[in-house]
Amino acid sequence: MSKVSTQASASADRYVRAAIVVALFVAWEIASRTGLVDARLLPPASTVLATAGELVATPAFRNHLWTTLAQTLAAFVIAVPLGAILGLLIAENRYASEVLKPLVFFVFSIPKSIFLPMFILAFGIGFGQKVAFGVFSAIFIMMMTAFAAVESVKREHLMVARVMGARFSQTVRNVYAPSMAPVLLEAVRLAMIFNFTGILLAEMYASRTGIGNQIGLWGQSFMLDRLLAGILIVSVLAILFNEGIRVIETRIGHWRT
Amino acid sequence: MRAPTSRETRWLIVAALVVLWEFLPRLGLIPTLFLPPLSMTAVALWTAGPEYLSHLGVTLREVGVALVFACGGGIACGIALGSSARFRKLLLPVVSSAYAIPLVVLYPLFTAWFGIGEPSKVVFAAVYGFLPTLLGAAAGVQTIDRGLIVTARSMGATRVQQIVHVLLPATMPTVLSSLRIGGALVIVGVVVAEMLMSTAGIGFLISRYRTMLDSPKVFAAILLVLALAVVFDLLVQTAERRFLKKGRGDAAAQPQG
Amino acid sequence: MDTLHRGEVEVRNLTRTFGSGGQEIRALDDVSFTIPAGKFVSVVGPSGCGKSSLLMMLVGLSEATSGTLEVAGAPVTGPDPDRIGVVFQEANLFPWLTAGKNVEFPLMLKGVGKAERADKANAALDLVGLQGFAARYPHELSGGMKQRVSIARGIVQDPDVLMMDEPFAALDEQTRMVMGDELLNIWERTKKTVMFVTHSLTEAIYLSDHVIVMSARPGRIVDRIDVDLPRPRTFEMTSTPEFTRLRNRIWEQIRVA
Amino acid sequence: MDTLHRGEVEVRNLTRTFGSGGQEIRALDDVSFTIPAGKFVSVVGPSGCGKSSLLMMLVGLSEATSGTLEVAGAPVTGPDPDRIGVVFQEANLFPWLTAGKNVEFPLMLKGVGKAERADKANAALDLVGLQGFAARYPHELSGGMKQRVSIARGIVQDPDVLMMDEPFAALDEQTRMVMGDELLNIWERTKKTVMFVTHSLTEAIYLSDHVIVMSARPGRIVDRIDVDLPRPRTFEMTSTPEFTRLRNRIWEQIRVA
Amino acid sequence: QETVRIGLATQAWWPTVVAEAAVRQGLFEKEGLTAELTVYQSGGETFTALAAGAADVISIQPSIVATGRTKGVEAKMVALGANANYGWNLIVPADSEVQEVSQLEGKNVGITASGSLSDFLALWTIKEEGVTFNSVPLGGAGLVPNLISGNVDAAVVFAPLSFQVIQSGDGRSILDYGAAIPEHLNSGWAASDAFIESDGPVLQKTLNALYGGVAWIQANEEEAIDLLVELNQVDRTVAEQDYREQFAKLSADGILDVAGAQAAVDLAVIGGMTDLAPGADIVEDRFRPVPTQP
Ligand SMILES: Nc1ncnc2c1ncn2[C@@H]1O[C@H](COP(=O)(O)OP(=O)(O)OP(=O)(O)O)[C@@H](O)[C@H]1O
Ligand SMILES: Nc1ncnc2c1ncn2[C@@H]1O[C@H](COP(=O)(O)OP(=O)(O)OP(=O)(O)O)[C@@H](O)[C@H]1O
Ligand SMILES: [Mg+2]
Ligand SMILES: [Mg+2]
Repeated sequence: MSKVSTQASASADRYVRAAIVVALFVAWEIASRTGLVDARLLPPASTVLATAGELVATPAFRNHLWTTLAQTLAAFVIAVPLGAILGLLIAENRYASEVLKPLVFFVFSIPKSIFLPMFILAFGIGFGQKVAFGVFSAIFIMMMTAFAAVESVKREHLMVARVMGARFSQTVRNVYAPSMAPVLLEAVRLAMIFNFTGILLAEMYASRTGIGNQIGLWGQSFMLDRLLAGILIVSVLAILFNEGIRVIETRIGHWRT
Repeated sequence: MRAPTSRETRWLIVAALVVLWEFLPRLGLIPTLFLPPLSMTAVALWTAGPEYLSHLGVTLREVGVALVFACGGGIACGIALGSSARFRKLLLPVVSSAYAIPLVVLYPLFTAWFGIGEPSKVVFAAVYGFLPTLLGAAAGVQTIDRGLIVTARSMGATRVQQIVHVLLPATMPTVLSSLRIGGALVIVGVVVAEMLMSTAGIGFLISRYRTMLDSPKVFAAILLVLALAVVFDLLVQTAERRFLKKGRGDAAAQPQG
Repeated sequence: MDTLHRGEVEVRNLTRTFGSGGQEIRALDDVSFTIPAGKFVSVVGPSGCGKSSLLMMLVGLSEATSGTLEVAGAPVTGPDPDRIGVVFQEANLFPWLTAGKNVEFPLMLKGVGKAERADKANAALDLVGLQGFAARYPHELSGGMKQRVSIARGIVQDPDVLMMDEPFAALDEQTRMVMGDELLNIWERTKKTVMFVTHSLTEAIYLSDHVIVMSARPGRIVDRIDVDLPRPRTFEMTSTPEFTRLRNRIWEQIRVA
Repeated sequence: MDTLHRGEVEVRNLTRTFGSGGQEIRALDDVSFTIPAGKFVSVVGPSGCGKSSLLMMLVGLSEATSGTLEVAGAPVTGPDPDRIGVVFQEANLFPWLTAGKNVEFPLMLKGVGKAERADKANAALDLVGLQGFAARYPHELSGGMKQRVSIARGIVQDPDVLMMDEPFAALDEQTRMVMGDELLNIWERTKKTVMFVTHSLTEAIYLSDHVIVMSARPGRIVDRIDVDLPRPRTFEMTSTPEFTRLRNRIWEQIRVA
Repeated sequence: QETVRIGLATQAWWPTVVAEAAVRQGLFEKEGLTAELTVYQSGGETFTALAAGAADVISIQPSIVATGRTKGVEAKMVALGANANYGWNLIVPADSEVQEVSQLEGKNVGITASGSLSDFLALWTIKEEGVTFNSVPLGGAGLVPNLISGNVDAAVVFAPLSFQVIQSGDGRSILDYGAAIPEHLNSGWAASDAFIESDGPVLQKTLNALYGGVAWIQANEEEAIDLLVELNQVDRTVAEQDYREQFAKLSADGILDVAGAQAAVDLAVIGGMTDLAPGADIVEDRFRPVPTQP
């Protein structure tokens, strides 16, 4: 495919995607307005959007949002590189991977919220505890995916780097990282989502501020318009982040035909 | 003295964890409310054995059904999407964005729509496990050698044949890792859904006994979740032995590695 | 289908450019030629002159920028393994399949029965001097052995037209000669049309009815030489004056090109 | 380091088997030879006789089953890019790097500055006839071009000993000759030791001081021929009786082997 | 200035409003304290935080404290908040055919979680009203949606959600637990034995401020309702009802006794709970709150 048509189709894709999203909202609106679904259980999209607008305009809500975002960001910055590097180190060492891979998997398959009390025990309640729990929620998916990503590194490329005297750190940066990029970027995406959800859960469980606290209240008070608006805002933020990753992805993935 | 084999080391670690689990609470370093000694947990599990077994049956059934959708469907869709540049660029952003919606928070609504019985748990867990599996498989497809697909095409392989005979085996390592991730998430999804609202299942026991501050019974249930993960891991390992060991020349590339 | 045309290859005013805008590369420029059915034609030309690009278009794996390509009287629209088989410049073996299964692959796609497949694959492996290697995986084979498996895979398809892209590049002179004779045997027995890309002028003359000589980028046809040596060809012919004359003529063309 | 030994290669009673148990393959059997420092030695032998295996051991990427390997008076224990550089049989370029960056790669590992790196890489690319291709990605290059980038990457490392595994296999005769002369130029200028695997007997004689002839599996050394032709070598020499005599002698050995 | 960490079981429950009112009126400051308010998902989480040392004083129902004591968490109720389940209602959809509790025979009734206060109320209903129905845990956020969608036939709903559902016409109360269940130590404030011993003065000051909050709420109806509207994000009419039926009835002096505690424990036993500490072990009546004046 020539470059012109790729660019053209890329922007066409954007329209198609936008159309899909708009169609979903329209379907939602219609379903709710016509009574196809109970409007009490799914308020119309327009109501939710309006509520979201009001929320964003509320300073108190914005404060909650910032708290959550700051925690999410901090956890992200810790969990992603740490998880990727640990995952790589474990997967690349046969001994370590035989010993640790199953253990990582077992921890990964237990619902993380069970551990929330322990985090309160260890960190109290606050920024640090939320960040720690965010890291805990995200790091395992990062490691698991790094295990998978290592499989996609071609042995020949490692061999070339080795014979040229690459140190381990150099090999990581120059061979592992670019080879693993597509899988790892998916992992980053998932890690962000897990991290975000983890922090929301931790905030719903116990918190002073943060949007999870608000979402908890709205849920328990049956305020669906606000609950859905809050979730919408959270989702939009996550999607923006996702798109950011996509930019990186296309920037570094252009060599893939 | 010879170095312990990986299996031995793994058991050593497990043994150490067991000892810690028993003695940290016994020595009063962790309140038993947060972590009851292993022996207490085991006794709780033993005395309530029949109750646990019947609930385990429910969870197993839910996990089983959700696995089919999440892993089977996730891998199939992931490979189909990943193998077409067009669909990948068009749909993956929508798909991964959809995952950014914190489903756990929406679960109460989810049940209002889908009912509160097993189907809603299965749907929730399937959705929870489906996307990471799909994304992982789709990313895995991108890392394979395009030459192999070109070769198969030149031999007249149909789209289905390309997927079955080239994409699937070529991405087998990533596919199996995705399977692991998807499986773990399905387990987590079912248990979390049961914890949130249900009348049966391991998750139900966890949240019930957690509310009643009966930690030994909570951890007994967690032990069962772990057991589920172990069994699932064994299944994946069997698949790995069957599909992976062949045809990979690690030995030649990294003899000392 | 007109049996007279069976195997005829006709290329008219073929141009192929890569990239777009200022970055455009013209790989092939106004290339026209015909290969009559049942003839053995070699293509020679400097590295990067567009031989592989031409082949990829002829087998329907990439599209012409302008011009037409016809095989057996019908335009090429996509891969058609019954009409055209191809041996790529790179071996492109499936690493998860044994040498035998790699050779069986195209037959499996066509639904040929197990026993017949194995027989044919073994016969083809014998032909390329790899008896006893059917159970080996590609990573256990040397460079030349891999290429020979790839040749066997091309032969086993038994198409009307066989396109081969430098199939003997990784072979030693002795093996190369043996394989050339084998190829001629097959060709004479089955009356296929063969298009053979090579860098060895001796080989081109020794094997072919006609030799197409291409110039450096952008690839153009600079000469088309009829080899009037009698068949069967013998090793001794390579030192006849006629052979030397042909060789020198091509050599001059390539040097200038 | 003893400058007299700098670049000397010594192999004694080398045996290499692959696999184990009943499936054992003996690739090399009791191979001994010496390459005096600063000499140009070619290795020829039938496909699958163990040439690449030998090379992999000499550059420290795989271990001998028995016997010793010494380079510059010290046993080979692992890759040592300052002493030994290697050009593999397959190009093994990093697909995410441009041709230029691929060539710069070994320099980058050594920490050479950006400008110097680019200069050296460009010079090396010029040498292999790829001026102006520095910005291209591997998938945009033809087979022969990829191999030339790989050669440039080997040359730019400037080690004491250069090992090359059929570096010119994918090149047309004209380019091959030009590159051979360039290689001789470099060799004469830098007084490197070169070990050169090739399938072209003419090339082996034309380039070398000595030619090592190997037999088919298990690989043994069947002859070691001194080429007493004066230097610099010229194209005309290839038709001298002496040249023909050497060529025939090797040819006979290989045929028998 | 000393910091006291106050754990609040859910945002919408009355203690959260009381504590927030005390903070806004500057009552903690007057006592020389800084109050750090943390909202938890439910009583269990709050109590766990107390056990973890992440909270000093918490709002809680005594049954949890009684259970906790037998699980090694040594804490006691230190002040009475309410002596009935104000605002708790058994609600059916407005268009339901169910008119009285007995008609729920064999049906599904939504509760928040197994073992929670709502579970206990459902069990109490079964016992006292002689019906048998299935309790279905739905989580706090799942009660009303599943009631509306018909997944359950009735639900045990807490205030102010109960008022909201009734006012909006989505539901109808068939049992008011606040009136139906005899008076007992229903809920209040608790602290760990260790905190009671080592930080008695701080605890006293904290209770002073909290009951200052109660006093302010009960004395300033309009402003209190404004605060309810703001904090719980509910309609004013809901807040008004909430005020009338809950906040106006809160204990103003916080004085508790063993009898009330024992009544609570006995009720919990009716609700099917076992392994409870006796009422005498879970109250500490040393602290008589002296409401701080704004
Ligand atoms: N996908 C591509 N994108 C851009 N340029 C390409 C692409 N494929 C090939 N080219 C360019 O087209 C030209 C012809 O390439 P091709 O592979 O056909 O050469 P070739 O004759 O087969 O050479 P060789 O003998 O070295 O294999 C080269 O200059 C190459 O750089
Ligand atoms: N990893 C391996 N496992 C098993 N057998 C191997 C392995 N690598 C090489 N061999 C075998 O060793 C023998 C020598 O292989 P090698 O690659 O050294 O041959 P070569 O002389 O380089 O051949 P060519 O000229 O075809 O490249 C072959 O028979 C091959 O099948
Ligand atoms: Mg080519
Ligand atoms: Mg080789």
